[in-house]
Amino acid sequence: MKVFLTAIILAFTGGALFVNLGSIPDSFLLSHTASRFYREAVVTETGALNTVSAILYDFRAFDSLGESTVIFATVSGIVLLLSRKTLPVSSAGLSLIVKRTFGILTPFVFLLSVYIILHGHLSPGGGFQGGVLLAVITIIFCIIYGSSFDLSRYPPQRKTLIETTGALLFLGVGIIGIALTGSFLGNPSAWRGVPGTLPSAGSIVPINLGVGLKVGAGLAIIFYSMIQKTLKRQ
Amino acid sequence: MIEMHLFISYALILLGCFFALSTTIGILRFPDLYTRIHAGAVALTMSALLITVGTAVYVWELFLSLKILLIGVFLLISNPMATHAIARVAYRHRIAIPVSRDLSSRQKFEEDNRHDSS
Amino acid sequence: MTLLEAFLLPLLLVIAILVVAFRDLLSSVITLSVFSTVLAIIYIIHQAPDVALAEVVIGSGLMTAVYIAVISKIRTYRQTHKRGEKE
Amino acid sequence: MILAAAVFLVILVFFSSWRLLRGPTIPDRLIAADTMGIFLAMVMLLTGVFYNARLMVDVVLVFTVLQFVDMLVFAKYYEHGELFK
Repeated sequence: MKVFLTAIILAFTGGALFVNLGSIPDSFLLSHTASRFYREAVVTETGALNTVSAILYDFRAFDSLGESTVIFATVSGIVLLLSRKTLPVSSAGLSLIVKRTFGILTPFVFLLSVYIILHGHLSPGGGFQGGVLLAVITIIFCIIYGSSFDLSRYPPQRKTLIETTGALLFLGVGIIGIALTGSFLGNPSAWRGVPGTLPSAGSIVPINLGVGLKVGAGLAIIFYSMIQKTLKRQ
Repeated sequence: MIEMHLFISYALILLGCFFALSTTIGILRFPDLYTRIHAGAVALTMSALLITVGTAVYVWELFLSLKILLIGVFLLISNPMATHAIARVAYRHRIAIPVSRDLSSRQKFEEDNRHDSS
Repeated sequence: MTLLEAFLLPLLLVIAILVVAFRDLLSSVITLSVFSTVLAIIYIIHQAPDVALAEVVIGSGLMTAVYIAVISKIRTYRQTHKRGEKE
Repeated sequence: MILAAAVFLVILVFFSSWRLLRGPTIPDRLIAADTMGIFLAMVMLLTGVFYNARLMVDVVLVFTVLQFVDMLVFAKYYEHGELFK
């Protein structure tokens, strides 16, 4: 009886959702005012070709500041919960072949993440995606070389320093925006450059860099805190 | 000239699809973990490489083709490495026993494990 | 709906059912990474490369490692708990 | 032609998911997931080239890196029974 009732409710909800999805007209959405404004004004007002990045880091940059504050709060909570008084766990890694191969491949991954962060206003990507790729480097170190290698190369204090640098870079760009344009996180027109080239799009590039450093270091701290073992209480 | 490089790219992609088909048949029909790993390493890498080169020929711009070829080079390095790690784990921890007609490989497997555990 | 989408959406459904149906947590996580890949292809078909990149990076790269770390923590807690009960 | 190859690869992914369902051991499932992931990366590349190549290639490049790291994480977890011992 319960299964029958569940099946009926599921079928009803699925049918309603399907009908709703089918009744959305395609051309209606793009001709509306806000999306039309974004489509027309992105290149002239910000100088960025990537519309999503321009909306995230120029029109709604204050919102992105709030999101990076959320990441900061998450990192603080996890570090408080999983205590810092821990052992660097193991130096056991995978086999020698994998270690040698990643000696070649890890700089490539770093280069890829820097490319995605710095080309955030031209091609898909941006601060968040490139930052997660930076955090993947810590995962590679912990998995393949053992987490004591990661502790010796990038200790948690240095990761915290990188994360704070990213946040301060974001706030500093906002304050420079106050000085140059009169509003917080404003996009100064002197930095705008030619759209389509690498040094363009005003304050979007340093904001991307700050978000990338912040997200990468924060997620690396989260992963490194989660794989550690706590000391046994004697 | 343009039709020529389109023809070459279609031929390469078709060959890659053939290797992909053989990979799937191998994964589905082989009796043993290690033979399946063999199918997933060799034929899959060949298929991915052929499709990548075919796509790079299809696009036919310098930097875009080089970027697509970079994917192929990365797959050429990475896929055998991943299958190597998986096969090594499965062999060292005697998760799957090789199925074979002759007893010598089975005996070698047992001896390796005995030597490992002692 | 293109021809490719007509094949990809049932694949998405099948893989989602597999994720829920597995008893083993590790198999579920393995299947979940495939799920996020299929979702990224659907985003690419709908001309949203930014969302596809975010989906690939989070769903296939980061969440798998974090899930595995969490499963590892749960297993060790359970083993030590059992051992403590035995003693 | 490009789309036909992509559809063919998706059908092959359908068949490979049988091994994901019925693998006797975890490494079988890992091999099946690896195969499906690389097939899907090829589908991603082909559809991206079909629609707008200049934007979509980065996604495939990032995905191949992350797929590789994924497989190594699973292998490391399965080697020790936990992520670190």
